[in-house]
Parts: sequence; structure tokens; C-alpha cells
Amino acid sequence: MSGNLQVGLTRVMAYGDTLNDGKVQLSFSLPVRYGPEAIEAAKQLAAKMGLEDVDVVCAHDLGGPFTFFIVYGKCRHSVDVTALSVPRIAIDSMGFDELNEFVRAHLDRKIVVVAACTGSDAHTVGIDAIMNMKGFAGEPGLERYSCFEAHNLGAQVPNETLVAEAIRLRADAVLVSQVVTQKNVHIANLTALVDLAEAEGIRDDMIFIVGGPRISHELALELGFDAGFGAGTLPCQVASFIARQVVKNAHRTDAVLPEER
Amino acid sequence: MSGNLQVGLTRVMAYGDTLNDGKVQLSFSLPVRYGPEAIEAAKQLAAKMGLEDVDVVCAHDLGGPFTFFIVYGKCRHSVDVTALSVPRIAIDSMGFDELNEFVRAHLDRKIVVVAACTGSDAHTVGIDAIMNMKGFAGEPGLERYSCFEAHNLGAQVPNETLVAEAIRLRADAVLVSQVVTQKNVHIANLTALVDLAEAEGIRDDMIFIVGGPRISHELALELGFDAGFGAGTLPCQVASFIARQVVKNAHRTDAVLPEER
Amino acid sequence: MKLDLDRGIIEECRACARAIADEVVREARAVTTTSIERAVVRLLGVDGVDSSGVPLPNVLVDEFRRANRLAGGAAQAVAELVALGMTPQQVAETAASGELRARWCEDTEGGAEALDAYRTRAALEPYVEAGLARIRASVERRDEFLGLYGHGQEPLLYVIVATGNIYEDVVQAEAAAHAGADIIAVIRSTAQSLLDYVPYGATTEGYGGTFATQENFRIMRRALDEASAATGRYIRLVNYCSGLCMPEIAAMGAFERLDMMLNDSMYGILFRDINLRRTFADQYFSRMINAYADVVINTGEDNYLTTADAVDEAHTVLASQFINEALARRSGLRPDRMGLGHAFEIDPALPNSFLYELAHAQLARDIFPEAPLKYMPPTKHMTGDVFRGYVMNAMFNLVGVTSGQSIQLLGMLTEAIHTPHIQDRYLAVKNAKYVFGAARDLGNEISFAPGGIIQTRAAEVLSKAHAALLRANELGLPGAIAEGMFGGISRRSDQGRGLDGVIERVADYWNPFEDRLRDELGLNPSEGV
Amino acid sequence: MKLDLDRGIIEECRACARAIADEVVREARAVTTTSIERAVVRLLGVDGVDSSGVPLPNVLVDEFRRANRLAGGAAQAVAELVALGMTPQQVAETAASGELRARWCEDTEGGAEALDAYRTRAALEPYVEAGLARIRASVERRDEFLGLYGHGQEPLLYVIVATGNIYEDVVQAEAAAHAGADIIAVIRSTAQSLLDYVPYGATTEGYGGTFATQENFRIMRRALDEASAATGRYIRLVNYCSGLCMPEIAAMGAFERLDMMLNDSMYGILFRDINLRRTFADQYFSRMINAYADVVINTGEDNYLTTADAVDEAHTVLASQFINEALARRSGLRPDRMGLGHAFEIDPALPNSFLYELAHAQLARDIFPEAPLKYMPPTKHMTGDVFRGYVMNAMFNLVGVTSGQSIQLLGMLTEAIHTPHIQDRYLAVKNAKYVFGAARDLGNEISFAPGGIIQTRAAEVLSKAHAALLRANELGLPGAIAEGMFGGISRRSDQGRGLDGVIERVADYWNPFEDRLRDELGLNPSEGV
Ligand code: B12
Ligand code: B12
Ligand SMILES: Cc1ncc(COP(=O)(O)O)c(C=O)c1O
Ligand SMILES: Cc1ncc(COP(=O)(O)O)c(C=O)c1O
Repeated sequence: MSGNLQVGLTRVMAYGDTLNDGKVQLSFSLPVRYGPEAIEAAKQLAAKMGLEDVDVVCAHDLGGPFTFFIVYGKCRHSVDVTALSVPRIAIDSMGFDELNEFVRAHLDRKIVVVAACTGSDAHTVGIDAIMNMKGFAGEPGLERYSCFEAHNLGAQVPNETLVAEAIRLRADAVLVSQVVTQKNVHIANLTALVDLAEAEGIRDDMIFIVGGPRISHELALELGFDAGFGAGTLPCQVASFIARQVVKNAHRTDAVLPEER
Repeated sequence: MSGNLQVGLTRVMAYGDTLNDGKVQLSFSLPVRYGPEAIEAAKQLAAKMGLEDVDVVCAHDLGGPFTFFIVYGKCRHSVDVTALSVPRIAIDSMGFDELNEFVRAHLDRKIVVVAACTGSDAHTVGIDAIMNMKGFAGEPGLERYSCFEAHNLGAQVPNETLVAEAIRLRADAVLVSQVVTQKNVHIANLTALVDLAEAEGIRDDMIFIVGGPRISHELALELGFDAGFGAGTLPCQVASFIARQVVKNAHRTDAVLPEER
Repeated sequence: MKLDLDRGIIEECRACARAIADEVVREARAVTTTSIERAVVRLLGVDGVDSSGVPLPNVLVDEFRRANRLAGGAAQAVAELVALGMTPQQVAETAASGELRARWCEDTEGGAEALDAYRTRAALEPYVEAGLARIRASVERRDEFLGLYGHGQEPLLYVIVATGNIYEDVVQAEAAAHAGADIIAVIRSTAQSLLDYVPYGATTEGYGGTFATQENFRIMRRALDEASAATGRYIRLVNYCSGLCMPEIAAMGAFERLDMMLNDSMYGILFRDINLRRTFADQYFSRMINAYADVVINTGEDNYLTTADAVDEAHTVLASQFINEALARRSGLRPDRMGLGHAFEIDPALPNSFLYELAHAQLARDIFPEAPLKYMPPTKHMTGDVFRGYVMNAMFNLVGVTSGQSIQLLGMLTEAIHTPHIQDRYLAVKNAKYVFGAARDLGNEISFAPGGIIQTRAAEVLSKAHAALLRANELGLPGAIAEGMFGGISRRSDQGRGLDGVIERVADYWNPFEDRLRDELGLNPSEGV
Repeated sequence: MKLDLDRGIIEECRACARAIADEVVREARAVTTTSIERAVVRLLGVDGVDSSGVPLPNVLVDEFRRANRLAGGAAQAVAELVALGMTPQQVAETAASGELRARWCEDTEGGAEALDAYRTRAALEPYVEAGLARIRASVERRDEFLGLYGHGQEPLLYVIVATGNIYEDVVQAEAAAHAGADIIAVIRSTAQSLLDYVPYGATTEGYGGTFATQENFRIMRRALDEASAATGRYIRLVNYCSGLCMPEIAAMGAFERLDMMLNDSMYGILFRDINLRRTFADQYFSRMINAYADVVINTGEDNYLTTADAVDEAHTVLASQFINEALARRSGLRPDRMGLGHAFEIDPALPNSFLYELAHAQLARDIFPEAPLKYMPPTKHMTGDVFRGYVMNAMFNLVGVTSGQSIQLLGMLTEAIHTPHIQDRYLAVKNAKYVFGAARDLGNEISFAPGGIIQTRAAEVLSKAHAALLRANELGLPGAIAEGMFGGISRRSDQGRGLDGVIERVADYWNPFEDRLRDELGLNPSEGV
């Protein structure tokens, strides 16, 4: 039935209850003392964001020079959905058995994966979800796969240690988890890791993957990683991505990681 | 202590936990099918609104071609609080006795007020809160004041009836309540009322006031009213405003509303 | 009964309400209304509009009225023409073309008197039967669906759509069903209840709601049937059987398989200033149609609390529920089809407000154990603070599941701002699903302290309701309404909209549907006469 | 007891925990740690940093360590120098300037041996007394405030600030107090617990929190005292007495009138991989300081449920509470100062999750009736859906008020996104105030079905905790930890951070504060030796 609604994909606007009504909800605080001026300031900020018919439906006095607002309005901006290019991880997720089989068929060894929660980050639940036997949401983790040799270095691992271990274990893939993002501490830490890997000359020999609830594939690419995985990632997605990449790079990898290194 | 925070009033930005961090929360739906493209579209819309570090923290599949998003980001817009001019109602609210006394002292008659919920609007609770004996939030309504002769015409009153009654009762003030605002039905209705009042030649003889939860003083002025009262208005504020205006206009009013009209 | 209420008082309340209802029905059955007669012609198959857009049922009934034939019932007048070889629809079309007046004079003036009443009435029989069959078909179809998909788990999730445009409403309804809603109500445009006709066709322009038209019913029903198939749950459809066209809408809803209809014995009187006599007559007949169509009615006691205080006036809700129950029985509605209304409207700032809400909700459940209670969310104390509102809705949902409500009208976090946006409804459904799931068995788990705050409150409300019913019985319901007993609003029998559409029945007044329905519903034919 | 629990089992659990604790304390008292000794010198009045920013307590204790004097206790070493005419602060400054080593050789090598132990120790007496007096002054001041403003109504509203910048923290804390918060916790920067020193001065750069420094404590205390005056409520201050510097922070907190401190017997071991022996020694002494400073400790059982499942592992929370209780007793903490921790962390998708949460929370309340229980909000199952999160927090608040929790750590709707923004905290306070008010007396009103879901669940958790405690007693606590009993994390005594800071005490080890506190707190001097 909703075929009745003719959405023009080049100028998609927010939708409340009528096509192109542009309705959005906003909330924020301003360092302005509660009162009519504060409300007016909130309106103007919303207007600058492109809202029309701005309605400050709620203003709370936060004490001191602070006011909290909830605002509704019609956003006049639109997005051209036909022109979006979303960097996507090409994961054509394989099942557990299928994947083990795939690796056995294409590679004569296990894939070595080294993972850690680096920097000051101690949130291991996410990386454990990917690595541990137990896995996540009913999906087994990498440790359970016969095709992987999985090393989980745990929490608060310095980048130096991770890189050293990756070299020592001749890793195919390095997995980094970053959960704390306050003041962009993860950006600094991830950039440092890539720099270090480059300095050690291993950046192109291994797959570098980063994950965490605030990580997107796009951001990962920007920072020089091969892939980024966000909230709700399943171990099989990561496993499939790694396996396909490793198989693809198999020859080259063999060449650049000779026995004597 | 928060004096430590040096807020620059000419470039006030949203505040999360650090001055000028610009943190705002947004939510909206887009007529785009749930998936990575939808999330990207949401990001772009937020970016167009002036957000940086856009984080789509939540995307829900609403079914069909709809997705709901919750977004956080840093808004780069700022507001010059020193340049704000907020049209304010000059209400220097008087107490109940004080006001009755004030009118007795300055006027030799009662002030006639005619109120209604006009058009198709049947939300009488708001106008009743202002008019009825019982009043609102512990404050008595206009009917209780000895200085007012208060007429409440009730709900769904046509503009024609209201204007006719105002003329018949020789009203000093006309009070209109508008609660339903969907598709801006109130704007049309209020504009029609002012046009009618002008056509009848009474616009300048009476104070026209509009109120309702989505009404602002600014909007009221734009529409040609003398004042607008929003959510949480107290009867005494309205009473004080009317009394002061009527007393101020007393002579002029007597002149233009002669016996024979 | 979790509240350990005094059963004696409850019985006395019921007895009182029965007496009140008998009196109301007696008066209702003494009259007919233009809308009842329009419903009759609709049930006979009349539909469509004339060249200037006036619905044919109006055209026809107006015509009968002009000819002074309404007091005997439109059916009689139609029958006479049908006996002469026309279909009811042709009768209406003839009226629209202005020719009926001509034929009328020609054929029936005097002539009809000649036709014996039995024969003319018999001529209408196939149309009466067809109308009823159409309703039965709807009922059967619903039963099929319910057999297929099940009845769903209570409290059922009820949400409204109100865009003003039926096609946008469909979009919103589909999304709601996808999210998990069980029931979709299409809210009517603000002014429709005061229109003395039912708009026609698909409509896209309404304020605060969408016009209730038969075509709109059909469009939404079709969409919800598709949604049922897609979700594997039977998605129920609701509209408003109220206002000046109450009986017609009952008929339309019966045809188009609406599953629930808002129908209150006093709502129109109190909140729309519709004449009292008109309303009582209309609701009496409307509810018979509802009953036959196996529709669950939703009553409107919740509305009292939007103008009156929810603590001070809680007893008026209960008193009104007793009255609605008694009246519904008289129209043949089964107790398990009486969606008596009440609401979570106590000021959230009141200490222990949650306990009082629980007491009120449990009270309704204990007293009306079979009723599919309709529980309304906070509206009055909702503000622009959507976060606060969302939590109030959660507390409401918790009371709903704990006290075993049947129909949970989900609150919208934007209640104080606008009619719901697509995500508001989604969030409301998720809120309810979370709370219902998390506290599914809470009601069975807990009991209330004897003589504690909750039980004491419940007993107090019951005792006040009892007093109110005694008084209402003394005064008669019109007297009680005139006194402002309900919602603090006072109305008089000789005022209000639509009074001119009330007509005293003549002795041989005939409404074949009323007769058949009384019969089919097992109602005592002389009750209330 | 609302849950009708088996009191015999509870008694057995307590007996088990006592036995476990005795063993832990015995081992703890056999050693000292660098951080205990740093705390001792802080209590003696040493403060400040050297020219390269190293805190003087570290400089001094490192110096003693190099001189092999730690096993006898830093106090003894300081005393010897004080007996020679220096103040403890001068001793530290001399160490910082590198001169101590020189004087050390000169004066004490051999020489000290000559001074009789009684005289040297007596020389320190004024400083010991001054340190304790400073703590007592804090306690008195708090009592004054509490006398003036009252204790507040439970559950107290606890919120965190975590901007990383103490001045921004103050802004956030003031706003929280204005909104109605009772307790402000300044979260520490991510990495601080692993630092083997306490940073110095006011700090403005932290990640996920703000450094705990004495100056930061002071700045916030002052701000909260102003906020107390402004709001007429005593606003309590909290920080973390955990990590490698636990005892020092206990001392700093005692001086600066922190009202509560997070202090758990096992948190550092499990979640920060701090060595087990170090942790047990540190917490034993830390808690004595906490007890003397009349600080409420908050234990960290809630953390188990961030890595383990809240239903499967509920019994480990209870078992750990028993252990924390037994250990706290041995450090002289009164039962009403033991803020035992637990949390609302069950997957909200679990049917009847609310009933299970209620069972768990009531269980803690029934078993520890005097404890100012610290109840933690949902964190693990929070998502970016802030609306959903806000409702989960409301359900959490409802369980809190219904089960009579004391310290309600308010959940933030943005838990899954960022450390709280100013409005997140405001909304959290409003949420709690609404729910607490609306359901204030619900706990007294309801009782649970005997043998129902709630009682059965509670009994099950108790019985599993009992089994766990039996096993832990069998293995010893280090053995149980090695087995991964708590939070599913396994640690060994000979591993983990800070082990090198653990030193066996020599026979005449002297810690005048330990001695005095045991005395003042009425602890049996030979207990655990
Ligand atoms: C559990 C938890 C903790 C536990 C951690 C226990 C542990 N061993 O991990 C404890 C209690 C110890 C803790 C402590 C702290 N925490 Co914490 N914590 C959380 C919490 C509640 C849940 C995180 C979690 O376990 N999620 C579940 C997992 C399964 O999800 P996930 O991490 O997103 O992982 C999935 C994907 O992201 C992905 N993924 C993750 N990593 C990787 C890596 C790879 C390679 C791949 C492919 C995929 C992948 O796959 C996973 C499965 O789908 C969050 C809030 C929340 N609800 O998110 C706060 C949160 C993350 N914590 C926070 C903070 C600030 C802290 C502290 C710094 C606070 C403090 N100052 O003390 C401390 C210190 C920790 C430190 N040094 O890092 C903040 C971070 C704010 C920010 N954005 O910067 C949060 C958001 C809470 C908040 N709002 O303040 N925390
Ligand atoms: C109560 C109520 C009703 C009651 C009204 C009973 C009555 N006799 O008034 C009933 C149940 C009948 C009702 C019906 C409808 N309602 Co209604 N209703 C509300 C509700 C819950 C509360 C309104 C209220 O009473 N507020 C309390 C009063 C005291 O506040 P107030 O009106 O803001 O008034 C204050 C100030 O604004 C000011 N003020 C107001 N008027 C004036 C005038 C002057 C001159 C001055 C000086 C000041 C002033 O002073 C007052 C005191 O401070 C709101 C939702 C909400 N929480 O706001 C929806 C709401 C207003 N209703 C709404 C709708 C759509 C309807 C219907 C149209 C739905 C339908 N299609 O059937 C119907 C039809 C009504 C009609 N024809 O107008 C929408 C309006 C959406 C919009 N923005 O357009 C709302 C917002 C709900 C929603 N989210 O959908 N409603
Ligand atoms: C029983 C009942 N009928 C009708 C309505 C509203 O219908 P209208 O305003 O279209 O008359 C309501 C309002 O909620 C109601 O409760
Ligand atoms: C008891 C206890 N101590 C300490 C902490 C955290 O401190 P840190 O990470 O700074 O060691 C927590 C975490 O919440 C805790 O519960």
C-alpha cells in the first residue's frame, strides 16, 4: 500500500507524518541562563541548523547559566539518496562449517589472528565477543574455528606490544578494539598504531581491523585500516572478511613473510 | 564556582560537557529503507544541519521504506546572545487585590472581556483556566476579579459569532484560544479573525489576545494581535496585561466607542 | 478480587445503573432520529452522493422528513416504494434527481395507504436480510482471521493514526503494525462529529485526524488485512461511532469489518454538546448494530479526566462505567465486548500517584472482570518534555500489564506537541513491549496490603461512585448530567446540537433492523418500551 | 523479610564469609605495600611533589625502599629522622633534594639503632595525632552539615561527573545538585588506577574521567559545600578508593571530607589485574581509614554483571557481598557504612526480567538490612536508543524505591554513547524523582506470592551463593579467584600489577596508624595476626 507514497530519492527530507514535512526533533543545552532570551537563542540555533517553524517545546533551567531545550521543527535540508556512496565491507558471511571448509580448501595452514584492546582501553567484552569460544549472540567466536589460530592479548595493551606480538606470531590479521572515544582518544591511539606498523614495515603484510561501538568502516578506512566493525558485529562477519582477504592475498603474503623473518 | 566558565556571549554554542563542544542530539525518520544507505543519508542530513563528528547512535527499521534515527554530533553553529531581541509582553503582574484596586482607581467601570475557543477547536481547558472562577495553578481566573466582566463563549465558536458578541458586549478585550495547530489550522483561523475585526472596524477599539500551548508573543504580534500567551500562562498575567492596556487607552476608547454604536 | 472490595456495594451500583438505564432506554425508544433513519437506509444498501456531494442517505431522509414520513420510520417509506418495484438505492437516486417528490405524490399519496402494511414491509425483507448478511459476512471473516492468527496477548497494543490523509494514515498504520501494534485507530478530523452527514469517498484533508468515510474504512481495512498477513497477527481497526452520525457509522463499520468502535453513552452530550435525547436514541440503536457486528465498543470515561481532576473525580469514571455497562446490555452487547474506558491521568507530581493509578486500574478490572477494558494513557499532564513523557508512558504500561487491562491505548511521547509522527508510534510500541514483557507476571506475583493505600483508595472510589449512582437514579440520568456530574460539564435535554433531528415515533413506527436485531440478539422486545 | 528466605542458610553464608575473611586478613597483615607506606607518610603530613613532579610520598617511600627500611614500616624510618628534629615534610623534602641519602648514612646508619625504639616512635606521636585529628575534624564538619541539612531521603540520588576537567566537573556537579542530586561521584580518568602514584594538583586533562588528586578533591568539596548551602541539602562527594594507590586515596579522602568511596575487596584484582596480595593488604588498611573517616564504602559487585550474565551469575554478586561485608567488619566498618553493590543488568528482553530484578534487589535488602546498599543502573544492555534507555532507567528506579535501596546510582540515557552531558544528568535526576515520588510507598504496599516467581528466584540465588561460599572457603579466596568464580575472570596470587610493591613485614614492623585505628575502632589487636 505504501507504494502510494512517491518518495523522490534525489531530495529526501525528514518525515513526520506527511511526505517532505521535514519534521525533526532536537535537544541540546546552551550556556545561557533560563528565560525568554535563552529560548530565543535556542530558536535561532535551530534556525541556523535549517529548521523552520521552530517550536521550543521544552526548556528546563539547569541552574547557573545553563538551559536545556527540546525543539521540534521542519528541516528544509534534503539528501540525494541516489548519490550516496557508502563504503561497505564486502562481507558475504559464510557459516561456521562453510568457512572452515573454505580455508581448508584454499590455504594449507591456519590463519593467525592477534587481537587486543589497546591504549588505556580496558573494555574487553567487545573483542572477547569476537574472539572467545563463547562468541556473541549465539555465534561462536574465532577461537572456536578450526581455521583460525586466535590470540587475544586482552586489555590496555600498548601498541608496541601488539605490533611486537603480531610480528612474533606472524599474524595474518591484527584486531584492535576501541571503546572509549572521549575527546577522540581512540583516533590518536589508532593513528599511532598504524604509524608504528608502517615504521615496522608490516602494515601491508597484515590485515588491520578495528572495531568498537563508535567505529564505522568509513572511519577505519580513513585511519588507514582495512576494515572497521561497529556495534552489533557478529564474529562470523569478521571471520569471513579475514578469511576471504587472507586467501586472496595468499601468494603475496607468502612472498613477503618468508620463513627467515 | 561556575564563574570559572567564561562563556563568550557573542558566539554561544551548544554545551555537552565542555564549553563550545557544540553537542546536540537529533532524532528523525527518513523515507529510506533501513540499511547502510539509510544511515549514510541520516549522516548527510545531520551534516547539512551543521553537525560534525556525526554519530548515528541508533537506527530502527520502521518497516517499508522508513528508518528512524537518533544522532549525536557537534553543531558548529553559534548564536550571538547579545544581539537577541525578544519581543516580551510587558507584564508587571499585579496581585489579585492590587489589580482590582488599580482598576477601581483608574476606571469607573468594569473591564469587559469576551473569550472563546474559535474555529473547530474544542480545547476549552486552557481558556477556562484563564477565565473560570477556579482559575489555574491556584490562581483565580478573570471571572473572580471584581474589576472584570468576563464572558466565556466556550468551544468551537465561529469567528463571526465572537466578533458579533464582542461588539454587542462592548468588549475591552477579546481572548482567543487556539490549541489545535496541525497543518497550521490556527494561523488561518487567527488571520481570518483579525481580518474580520478590521472589516468590522473594531480592531483598534479592543485588545486582541491569543493564547495556547504553541502560541508565542512573537507569533501573536506577527498575526496582528496585541499579545500572545503560551503554555503555563497564569490568569493574573493576562489580567494585568489587559488592565494596564485598558487604563492606558481609557480616553481613546471612550472616544471611539460612543453610546450610539 | 485483589482489592477485597465490598461485593454488596458493587451489586447495589449495578442495580442502580440498571434502573437508570431502563429509564434512558424507555425514552430513547420513544423517538427516532434523522441519523437512525439514515443508518436504516444505509443498512438497506443506500450509498453514494448526489451531484452536489450530499450523501444519498441524507438526501433521502431529508426528503422523507419533508414528506413527514420519518416518524413512522424511513423503512416504511422505502418499503412502499420498493413494493412498487424499485430498489432502495433507486429510491434514493430518485430522491436525488428530485423525481421522488413527483412520484411520491403520484404513487403513494393516498395510494400507499391502500397497500397493506404487511405486503409493503415484506417487500423490504430481502434488503433487510442482505444488510444483515453483509454484517454476518464481516463477522465470519473476522472469525476466520482470528482463527488463523489468534487473538493476541492482552493488553493489546492500540495506537492511533491521525495525519488527516488516509493514504498517509495507511503508511503510518503499516509501520505501526510492523513495529508490533495490534490495533489501529484512525482518529477523525476535528470537526466531523458535528457534521450531520458522513463525508464520502477517500479523503486527504483533515485536521487533527482523518474523516471517517466508508471508503476510508475500506482502504484502511484492506491495508490492515495485508499487514495481518505480513505480520501473522490480526490487526484490528477502530473508528469513532459517535457524533451526530453515530448510527450510520455503526452501520458502515459493521459492513467494513471494523473491530472496535468508540461508542459512549454520554461523550457526545458532554464533550460535543450534542443533544441528550438525540444521543441516547442514537447510541441505543448504534450499539445493537455494534453487537450484531461483534464489535467491541470503547467507552469514553477517560475524557472526564481531561477536564476534571483524576483523583477527585475518579468515582465519576466508575459510575459512568456502570451506566455504560447497563446501557450496553440493553443493546445486546456481551460483557466481553464492553471496552469500558478509564485513564492514567493523575498528576505525576502527586506523592504515590503510581499507587493511586494502580488502585484505579485494578478497581476497573475487579469490578468488570469480563470487560475488555480500554485503558487510556497520560495526556493531560504530558508536556513538551518528551523524555519525561516517555517514562510516564512506561509507568502507565506497567500499571496496564499489572492490573490486567485488555486494550492499552499507547501513550505518545509527543502527546503535548503534535499528532503522532511515525517514530513516536514506533517508540510507543517498543515501550509497551518492553514493559509488558519485563513485568508480564507481576500482577500474579503481588498482593496488596489489606487496608493499605491501594485498597483504601479503591474502596473510597467505589463508595463515592455508589453515592453518585444513587443520586443519578434519583435525578434520572438527564438530571445528573444537568447537575454536571460527569466531567464537570452540565447539559440540558432541551439544548445541544441535533435536537431538531429527534422525532417522536408514531405508534406504527417501523425499523426492521431494530426488530431483527432485538430478535437475533435475544433482547426482550418489550424492554424499555 | 519480604522474601521469606531461609535464615539458616544466611547464617551459614555469613559464617563461611567470616572464615574466608579471617584467612585473607591473616595474609594481609603479614605484609605491607609501598602504597600503604605512602599512605602512612601522607597521614603524617607529607604532601607535594618534587622538581620533576613526582609526589613526595613516592620519593620518600622509594628512598626508604632503596635503604631497605620499608619492611619495618616507613613510620619507623620517618620517626628516627623526626626524633632528630625534622618534620615529616622536611624528611620528604630532604629526600627529594637527594640529601636524605647523605644524612641517612651520616645520622642513622648505626646511629638509629642506638636511639631506643620507644623514644623515636614517641617523637612521631604529635604527627600521628595531627593526622588523626584532621580526619576527626572532617567527620565533625560532616556531622555538622548533616545536622543542619538532614540526611536526605533514601534512595539517595547518586550521579557521576566525568568530563576530565575538574572545573567542568564542578559546573556539571553544580547543575546536578541544582536538579536534585544528593551525591556526586567524580569518575577517574581511565588509566589512573594503574598509576603507582597519585597525580598532584588541579587537573584538566583526563579521559573518561578526571584524575583523583587531593587538590581536585578540595575543589569539588568546596563547590559542593556551596551547593549544599544553596540547595539546603548536604551534597555528598564520592571518589574511587581503588587501584594501586588505594590507601593513599583513602587518606586523601579522609582529609578532604569525601563522604563515600568506592572500595571493593576484589575489584582491582579482577578488573585491573592488580596483584591479589597487594590488593588485600591495601584494602584492609584503606578500609580502616575509611571507617575512621566515617566514610560509606561502595563495593563493586555490579561490575561482575558487566562481563558475566546477570541471571546466571547473580549468586556471585551475593557471595561477594558476604565477603565484602566480612572483610569490612575486620577493618572496623559499621554495617550501616557498607554500601554493598549490586546492579540492574538483566537482559531487558528476558520475559519477566522486572520480576527477577526485583527479586535480586529485594534479596540484597533482606539479607543486609542495615547496609546502605548501592544499586547500579542498567549499563550493559543500554543502546544508542536513548528513549529506550530512559525507560529502562525508570524501571530501575522503580525497583530501587520498591526494594528500599539506599544509594541509587542514576542511569544515564546516553550510557552507551558518551560520559554524561549536562542534560543527561538532569534528565536522570528528574526520572528518579518522578518514579521515587510516584511509587514512594509501593514497597510497603505489596507482598510477593509465597512460592511465586520472585521468592523462588531469590531462594535459588541464595542457595547458589551458599554453595559458592562453601567452595570459596574450601579453596581459600585466592583459590576461588584463580578458579574464575567472580565475573568469570581468573587471577593468580603471584601475578598482576603491583606485586613488586608487596613487602613482608619484619617482626617489629610499625604502622602507628594501623595501631591507633585498631584501637579507636575497637578492633581486636590480634585478629588476623
Ligand atoms: C561493560 C563496561 C565497562 C566494564 C568493562 C568490563 C570489560 N572487561 O570489558 C567496566 C565496568 C570495567 C568499565 C569501565 C570503564 N568504562 Co565502561 N562501559 C561498559 C559498558 C556498560 C558496556 C560495554 C560492553 O561491554 N558492551 C558490550 C559489547 C559486546 O559491545 P561492544 O563493545 O560494542 O562490542 C561489539 C562491537 O562494537 C564489535 N567490536 C568491539 N570491539 C571490536 C573489535 C574488533 C576487531 C571487531 C571486529 C569488532 C569489535 O563487536 C562487539 C560485538 O558485537 C559501556 C556502555 C555501553 N552500554 O555500551 C561503558 C562505556 C563504554 N564505558 C565508558 C567509560 C568511560 C569507562 C571508564 C573509562 C570509566 C572510568 N573513568 O572509570 C572505565 C574504565 C575502563 C577503561 N580503562 O577503558 C564509556 C565510554 C565513553 C566514551 N564513548 O568514551 C561508556 C560508553 C559508558 C559511558 N557512557 O560513560 N566499563
Ligand atoms: C484535554 C485534551 C483534549 C480534550 C479537550 C477537553 C476540553 N474540553 O478542552 C478532548 C479529549 C475533548 C480532546 C479532543 C481532541 N484533541 Co486534544 N488534547 C487534550 C490535551 C491532552 C490537553 C490539553 C489541555 O487541556 N491542556 C491543559 C491546559 C491548561 O493547557 P493549555 O491549553 O496549554 O492552556 C494554557 C496556556 O496555553 C494558556 N492558554 C490557552 N489558551 C489561552 C487563551 C488565552 C487568551 C490566553 C491568554 C492563554 C491561553 O493558558 C493556559 C493555562 O496556562 C492535549 C495534549 C496535551 N497534553 O497538551 C491534546 C491535544 C491538544 N489534542 C489534540 C487533538 C488533535 C485533539 C482532537 C482534534 C483529536 C481528534 N481528532 O479527535 C480532538 C478534537 C478536539 C477539537 N475539536 O478541538 C492534539 C493537538 C495537536 C496539534 N498541535 O494540532 C493534542 C496536542 C494531542 C496530540 N498530541 O495529538 N483533547
Ligand atoms: C467515546 C468517544 N467518542 C468519540 C471521541 C472523539 O470523537 P469526536 O471528537 O470525533 O467526536 C472520543 C474521544 O476520544 C471518545 O472517547
Ligand atoms: C569498586 C570499584 N572501584 C573502582 C572502580 C573504577 O575505578 P578504576 O577504573 O579507576 O580503577 C569501580 C568501577 O566502577 C568500582 O566499582
